[in-house]
Parts: sequence; C-alpha cells; structure tokens
Amino acid sequence: MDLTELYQDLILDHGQKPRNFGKLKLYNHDAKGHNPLCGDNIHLYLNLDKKGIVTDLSFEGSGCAISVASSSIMTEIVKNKSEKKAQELLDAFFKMIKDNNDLKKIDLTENEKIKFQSLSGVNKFPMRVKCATLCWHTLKAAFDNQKQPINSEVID
Amino acid sequence: MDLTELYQDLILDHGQKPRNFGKLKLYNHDAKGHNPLCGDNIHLYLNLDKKGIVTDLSFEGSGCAISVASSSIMTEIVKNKSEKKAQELLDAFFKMIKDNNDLKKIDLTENEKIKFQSLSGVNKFPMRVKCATLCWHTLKAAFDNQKQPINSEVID
Amino acid sequence: MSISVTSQFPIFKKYKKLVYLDSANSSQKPISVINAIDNFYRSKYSNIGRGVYTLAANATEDYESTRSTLKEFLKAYNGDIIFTKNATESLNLVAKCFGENFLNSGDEILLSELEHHSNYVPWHFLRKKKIMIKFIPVNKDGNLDITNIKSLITNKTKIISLTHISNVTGKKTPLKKIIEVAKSKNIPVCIDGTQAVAHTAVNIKELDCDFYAFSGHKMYAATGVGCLFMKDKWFEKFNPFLGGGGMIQDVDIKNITFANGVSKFEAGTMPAAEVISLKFAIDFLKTTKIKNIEKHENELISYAISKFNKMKNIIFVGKPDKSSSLFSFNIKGIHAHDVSTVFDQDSIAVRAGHHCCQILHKKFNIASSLRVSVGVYNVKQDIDALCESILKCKKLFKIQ
Amino acid sequence: MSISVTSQFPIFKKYKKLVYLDSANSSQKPISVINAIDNFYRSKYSNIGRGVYTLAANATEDYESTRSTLKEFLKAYNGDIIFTKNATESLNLVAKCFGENFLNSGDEILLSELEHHSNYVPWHFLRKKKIMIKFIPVNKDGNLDITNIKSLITNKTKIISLTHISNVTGKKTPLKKIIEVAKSKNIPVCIDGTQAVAHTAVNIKELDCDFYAFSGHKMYAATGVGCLFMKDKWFEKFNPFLGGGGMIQDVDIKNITFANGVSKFEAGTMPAAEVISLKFAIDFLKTTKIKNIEKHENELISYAISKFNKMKNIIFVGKPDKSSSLFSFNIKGIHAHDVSTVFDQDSIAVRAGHHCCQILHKKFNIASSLRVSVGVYNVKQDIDALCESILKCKKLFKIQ
Ligand SMILES: Cc1ncc(COP(=O)(O)O)c(C=O)c1O
Ligand SMILES: Cc1ncc(COP(=O)(O)O)c(C=O)c1O
Repeated sequence: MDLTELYQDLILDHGQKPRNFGKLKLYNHDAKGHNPLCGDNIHLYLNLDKKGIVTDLSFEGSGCAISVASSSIMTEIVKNKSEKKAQELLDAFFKMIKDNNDLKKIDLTENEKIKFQSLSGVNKFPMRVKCATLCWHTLKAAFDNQKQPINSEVID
Repeated sequence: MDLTELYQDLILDHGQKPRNFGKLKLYNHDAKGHNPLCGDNIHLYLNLDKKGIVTDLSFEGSGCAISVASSSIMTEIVKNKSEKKAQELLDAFFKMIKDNNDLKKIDLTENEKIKFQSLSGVNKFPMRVKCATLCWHTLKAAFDNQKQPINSEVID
Repeated sequence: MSISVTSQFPIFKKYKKLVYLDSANSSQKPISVINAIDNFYRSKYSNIGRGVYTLAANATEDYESTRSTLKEFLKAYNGDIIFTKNATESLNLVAKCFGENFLNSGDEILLSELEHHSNYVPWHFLRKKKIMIKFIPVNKDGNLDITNIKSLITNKTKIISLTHISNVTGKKTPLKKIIEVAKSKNIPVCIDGTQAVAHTAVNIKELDCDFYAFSGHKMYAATGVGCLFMKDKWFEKFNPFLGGGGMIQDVDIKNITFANGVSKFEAGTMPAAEVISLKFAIDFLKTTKIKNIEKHENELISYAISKFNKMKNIIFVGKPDKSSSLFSFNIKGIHAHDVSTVFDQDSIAVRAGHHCCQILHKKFNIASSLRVSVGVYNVKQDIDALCESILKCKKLFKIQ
Repeated sequence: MSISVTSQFPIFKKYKKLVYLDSANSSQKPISVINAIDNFYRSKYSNIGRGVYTLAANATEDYESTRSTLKEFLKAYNGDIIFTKNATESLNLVAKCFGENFLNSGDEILLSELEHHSNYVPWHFLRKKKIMIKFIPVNKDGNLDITNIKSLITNKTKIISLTHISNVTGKKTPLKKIIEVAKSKNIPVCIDGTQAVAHTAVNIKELDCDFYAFSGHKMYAATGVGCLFMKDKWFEKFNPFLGGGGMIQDVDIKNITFANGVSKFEAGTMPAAEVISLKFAIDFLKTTKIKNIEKHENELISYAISKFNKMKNIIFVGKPDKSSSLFSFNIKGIHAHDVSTVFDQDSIAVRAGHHCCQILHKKFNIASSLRVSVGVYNVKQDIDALCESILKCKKLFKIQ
C-alpha cells in the first residue's frame, strides 16, 4: 500500500485549504455527522431550491485530512446539481470506496472525475473508509432533514 | 482416599439420628450458621451458667451428613464443659481438620476422643471441611452473642 | 449415537476417567475454541475499536463479525446483540434500564417459580420502587401452570421475564402461549435463554421476544462473556447501563451525549478474546449441527431416566423430561452433597445444591438436589458410570 | 537496558517488525500468561465456587489464590479485592453503590480534569440526583493544580475520585497531599489505578484510599477481568451492585438476603480463566520486578522525549514527564489520525484520538492527539523507528 495513493496532492490541498468552508447565510437543509474513532465532526448546510437543485452548500467542522478533503471535494461537486444526481453520486462514491468500482458510467466533467477519484485510494485503507464517507452520509441526512447526528462508526 | 474413612459408622449414625436436636426451652446464647455451598443451616442454642459452664446446648437445622454429625457430636462433647474448655476443643478441632494434627494433649474421655476423631477423615476431603467446621464457628458466634449469621464459605 | 465429538475436547484426554455431567453449570471447551483464544493472544492481540492501526482494525473486525455470526445463528434479525460479562449482567441490564424508564410504583413484573436467581434478584432490586413481583406457579410435575395466565397478566403488568429452559428440570417453558398473551397486551417479554442456546435451535425472530439473555461459557466458549439480544426500539429508549470509555459521543465538564446502538451499552474495554471465542464456539455448534446435538443429548437423558426409573429411592425434582439435556434428583435419605462427594471419588462431576433456584427447591420442600446435565461430549458409558456410583453410594449409606 | 523480556512475548515473534507503543491501551501478553489460559481450558476447566467435585474445587482454589496474590502484590491488607469485568465496571460499582446510600441532593463529588471517561461518566449519572461535580483544574503543563485544594474540598464534598496516573500525560497525580486533606475531613477517596499497577509500585495500605480500581488487560493479563479494592468497612455499607447467582444467602418469593464479603459483589459466573491469568501476570511482574520495569520504561520515555525535543513542529499535550511510561503529542498541521495511518505503514501501533479524555483535550483546545506508551517489551529501536516515521510523515505532508 502506497501512502502517496492515499494522500495525493489534491487531497492534501483540500485537506489544508477546504473549499466551501463555513456556515451558509441562507440554507434550508442541514445535518451533523460524527466519526467517534477519529473525532471527525461535520456540520453540513445546504440550500435546495424548488426544482430540487442544490444551489449552495457548505460545511463546518474539523477532522483528519481525508475527512476534510472529502467534504471539500463533495461540496464542490454537488453544488448546482440536483438532489437526484447527488444521490447517484453518493452511491457511486460508496461503490468506489468500498468495492473499488470505477466510475465509467458517471456523468461528470473530467475535472470533477479527477477530484472524485482522488479519494479512491481510501479503498486500500479500510480503517479510513469512515473518514471519507462521513460527509456523504451527512449529505443524505441533510436531504432527509434528519435531526439525530450521523455516526459513521455505526453506519459503515 | 477411602470413603469409609470419611463416612464412618459413627458419622452415619449421628448424621441420621442427631443428638441434642431441637430448640432448647431455656437458653441465653444462640447463633446461626450457614454454608452456602452445601446449603447447610444450623441454629445453635446454649445455656451458659454464671460459672461459665455450658449446662445445656442443642441445635436445629439441616445439612449434609458431615455437617449434621459434626453438630451432633459437638453438642455431646461440649455439654457440661466450660466456655474456656469449649474454645480449646474448637482450636483442637480446627487443627485436626485442617492440619491433620492429632489430639494427644486434649483432655477428653476415651469415648469423647473417639467421637471427636471420627470427623478427622474430613481432612482428606478439602471441599467438605466447611461442612464439619460450621457448627464450631457457630458455637464461637453463640458465645460472642454475634447477631450476623456465620457464613463458613467466607470464614474457612 | 448420532455424534462423536468427545475427542475434540482436550479435558477428556487429560482425565481419561472424567465423567463430566455438569454442562448446565458450564461446558468444557473444544480444541477449536481453545486454539482460537491462544492464537488471538499469541498472534493477533490488540484492544478493539480504538486503534487506527492494522492489529486493532483486525481485532475489531473479528469482534464485530462474532456479533453478526451470533445474530445469524439465533435469527436475531429484528434487533442487535450487546456483549456483557455473563447472562447475569445481561438480565441486570434489562431490569435496571427497563425499571428506570418504564416502571412506577404499583406496576407489576411477572416471573415464574422456575427462575434462576439471576432472573429474579435483578427484578427484586426494583421492589425499592414499590414494584410488585408475581410468579407463574409451578405444578407438582415441575411444569409452569399457565391455566390462569390471563389473570396473572393484569393491566398493571409491565414486563414478563421467563426462563426458556429450566436449569433444574430441563423443561422448556410454554413461551409461545405466554408471549401470545403478552403481545396482545403490548407487554414486552424478556427470555433467559442461558440453558437453551447450546441445546436446541433458537429462533429469536420467531419467538418475537424483546430481550434474550445468555452466557458464552455454557455454549462451549470462554468464560467472561455474556450476550443480550435487544429489539431495535429499546436501544434508544433505554438509558446507558454502565458509563465509561467507548459509550460516549461527546463529553464535557457539564454534559455528556451517548453513543447510539450497541456501543451505548458496551462501556470500557470489552472482553475481546472471549467474544471472539464465541464465534468459534458457534462454528463448532453449526458444524456439529444443533439438531444432532439435541437428538444426542435427548437420547442420553432418556437412557438415564429409564435406568433411574429402575432404581429404588430415587426422587426426581418434578417429572423428568426425556426431551431435554438435564434433570435433577435426590437419593432418599442421603444429602445431595454427600452423594456428590461419593461421585467425585469416581471422577463423576455432578452439581449438588439448589442450582441458584431456591424458590423452586423450597416449593418442592428440599434444600438441594443433584443435577445431571449432558453436553455434546457425553456418551452412554457416562450414564452407566453414574448409575454404578449411585449404587455404591447407597451401599455406603446403607440404603436400598 | 535493564531488562530484556521481549522474547517472552509471542506477538513479536509473529510480527518481527511490530513496534507496539500502545500499552496504555492494552498490553501484549507474555507466554506464561497465554499458556496458563490455554492450560486452564485444556486440563483444568470448571466453573468455580459451585461444585463439590475436585475439578471445581481446584479451579476455585486457583481463583481465590489470585485474589490473595493480588492483595499481597498491592499491599491491599486493609480490605479485599472484588473481581469485575474491567476498571470501568469497578468505577461504576463505586459510583452507584456510594451514590445510592451516601449522596443526597446538593452534595459534591470532586474529580479532576485529567479523568478518563470511565472515572467521570459513572459519576455524571448521579447528577440525576442533583449532585454537583467539581473538577480539580489542570494547568498548562498538564499537572493538577492543587494550590486551592482546600477550598475545592468543601463541607459538601462527599467523595473524591482521581486517577493515579494520567493516561494522556503519564503524570502521577499528587495523591498523597489530596488524600491527606480528604482524610482530615473524613472524605472517602477512590483511585483509578488503571495506568499505575503495571508501571510503578502500588501500596494501597500506604495510600490509605477507600477504593482502588484497575483492569487486568493493561497489566499483561487476559481481557475480561477488572479489579476493585475496597476497604473492609464498605462491604457492609454498600448494597449489592448486580444481582444473581452466587451473591445471595437466602432467596424466597418475598425476600432475599445477600452474601457477605466479596461474594456480595460477584454475581453470576465469574471470568475464571481470565482471573487466573492475572495470577500469572503478577508472577511475571514480580519476577521482572516492578522497580526494574519502571526504570526501563522511564529510560525509554526519557530517550523519546529528548529525541522529540530535537524535532520541529512537535506539540506535546502538557509538559511530558520523563519519569513515566507514556506521553502524548501532535505534529503541527497534521491530524493525529493521518499520522497514525502513516505509522501503521511502518508497523508502528500508536493510538490516535482523545484517549477517552475529552475534557483534557478540550482544555488544550485539541480534538485528538497521538499517545506513545511503552511496556516491558519495548526497546530503544522502537523509539528510533517512531522518530523516523515522524520524519516520513512530515515529508509526505510537506511539513518541516
Ligand atoms: C486511566 C484509565 N482509567 C480507566 C480506564 C478504563 O479501563 P477499561 O477500559 O479496562 O475499563 C482506562 C483505560 O481505558 C484508563 O487508562
Ligand atoms: C437458567 C439460567 N439463567 C441464568 C444463569 C446465569 O448465567 P451466568 O452465571 O453465566 O451469568 C444460569 C447459569 O448459571 C442459568 O442456568
């Protein structure tokens, strides 16, 4: 297992300088996520318009490089996509991380694909899967307006 | 280990037909004893006169052959002896049972000695020591007017 | 006989003459379980759940997969399994957590006169809250008398806790009928399955009970681990049982929030090696097949009962049941502990006492009894040796 | 180095490259302990305390002699030792039993900001009874600030519960001074000795505390066993903790009387194999000599600290103490769990997280840290490997 596969430059960059960080002024959905093992915390805010498009989203929290980078990348990719599309991405993400599936069928720009796939190295580090998936679990919870915080230890 | 050493005729006899069984009409000391392992129970009653002589004693309860026989024999031997003498006998009994000491120095009639020594076989059956010593522990508690029941599991 | 696994148990190699008839107390361990424990400590040891490193991750996986194995083995699909230290702790957990949030002064708990102390004392503690305990009576055969079950279950009955199989008579409790009545009144049911899990097929989903408690050491696993099945809905409804590491979500000086799911009830360092041994014990049970085990044990007990019936001065505790793995008895005129000492001389391990069921013994007006309980490793010769020792005992005590 | 026992630990034969620096979490097991467990299950297995037969009597003797061995090892002459499942249960026992009979609304409990969750959550449960918890503060060096101890201990303080050695900073708590004040006011003291027993000589009689809790698995014994020393007087004053088999004297349908002494607090089947393993663990500690162990571990930690002091961007949690067996740190700019993953690639087992001490971590404004903790089996090369891996980590994360 090569650590540089896990900690790619893109991950380190997003981990150190997360995009869409902070609390949205206007949001109509939010949810919290927690990974007790690493102590990763995330609070996700999003604005879903009437057509079901995520017009804006952001996150607050702290965590390891994997968890922060995954959150940052997720917000970038999901922004301006429909809830339905976001759900598809979520499924694709889990398949990539857990089953090492590739993304052939996923309709993303080349740039988006690169970002998305930068997290695929986690697949070889089972103990860190929870770090990468936490934000996606939380995204789902936000769509569902779920009140109880997500606990990725129990879910994954 | 020969079982007939443990279950001598004298023991079987006292176990099946215990002497001094029942509650004394008049008594000024009593105590209860309990051996949780075998479920042996004993309630000892005794009358101590002003000179410190045990003028009468009896017991109630139920238990295994060893415990009942030991109680029966103890009451026969201790009756009409002084408290001081009873304490000596108690020490001698423990030494006989636990350390296999003999009784040379103990001042008893030949008949008493035989009864006393009929219990010495218990020495070879460590699990049954508690059964044989319960009544003697209870005797001590009765002299001391101890309220809390004796638990031979904790003591031995 | 249908199965022959005795050679898998090292204790019988060490003591060739050992006649172990005390499996209801605790079972001997198969080599696969012993080796698994050894191997875990030698080559895989790590604390579970807390380390990011590989050794810890692997140990955690072994631990968690034991939970899944157990759930599948017991068809416990409508809830989850909490690891405790023994069945006793499992039952204390239910009594305390249920009592705390769901019982008030005047409420009733329904138990039976068959219960092991571990399924009575924890409920007894709730009497401090002015809770009433009622008992389903036992008839002279040692069976639960449920003719009046509908009147025993009142509007005040808030929970029913019963043994699955009696550890004195070996009989199965008529759970189905009782649970039916309980369900119709929405009363949760707790089952003490300690004597069932290694001896008969258990289907928790079908039973539809809310709680199911048992111990690892009676099902060929290590000491130091118990289990509690709990239906999903109770995980949120209960407060935690013990507090400490591993069961929290966030802690500060003023407030604490607790973890969800099984973690909420697994405080402190868990018995990792012991839990993992349970997985191997279940593998052993699955390979031997619980159906075959039940048949084998019932055959042995039938054989014993028919031999006992030919002997004089044997008094059974209740009517013995041929479809079981145990029964209890006394020899008229000889105290159980004296008998046990004689047995011990013949290397026969049989338990004498009240088997933590004083209520039942008092009901039958006895202080103690001898319990014969078999496991997968027993053979007919064990029963023969037992019967011979009984004759010896009678001779020694000059009884017919 | 003063001792060399690594070869007695099979795990290091299996994983030649393993650098195990997580002994504060749980220790690896010496071959003598592993063999004792194996041997017990193979050739001596029986449930304890309940059988009259030889196998049971011998197991009971092994179990009880472990208690005596422990008492002697810890100079615990003025009380007795109760076996539990872990230190967490031991502390829950004290909090619950003490709380039940000796705490009323408005009373205060004194803890410290160093406490492990297991010595806080059980006390937190008592807040339901309107009991106040106060904390002895930690200063910026990570030491307990006891300058105001006399005002922290008020007339309302009913019990003080403190860790003997911090599991984050490795420092010894100034127990002597605190217990002195407590004694002068007749306030019982409970000590969490979980991080002390395998690393420094513990003399309970001299400490003169009322309770002393610890776990077997951190002192080279099996998982699944904890201990609680309790001064004699509390045995009668406390109600039982768990109810079930083994802790009763007499049971009937209306009433229950409880056993005396340790039995009162040992409900259900006890972890016999695990307890007995503790006896062998203590033999190992006695042979290696706790004095030598302490010296060895302090040397390793001193060595590590001096190497760490030469590296950039290392932030210790508090001021590290050279006379200890552990310390915690972070690499500036890298999350502890990322570091831990890098370590794992080099077969270095180091725990990352809050180590069940969130209060302390919050005080230092961090979510997590890396803890380096050594045991008898560690050697200087382990520290060298750790330092090299730190450099690798920094390189990967592009940090100086
Ligand atoms: C200081 C301290 N107290 C208590 C505990 C709890 O011990 P256990 O998890 O074995 O119950 C630990 C270890 O986790 C500890 O380090
Ligand atoms: C029916 C029954 N319930 C509960 C228990 C308690 O089990 P443990 O002692 O393992 O907690 C036992 C065994 O002792 C039992 O036979």
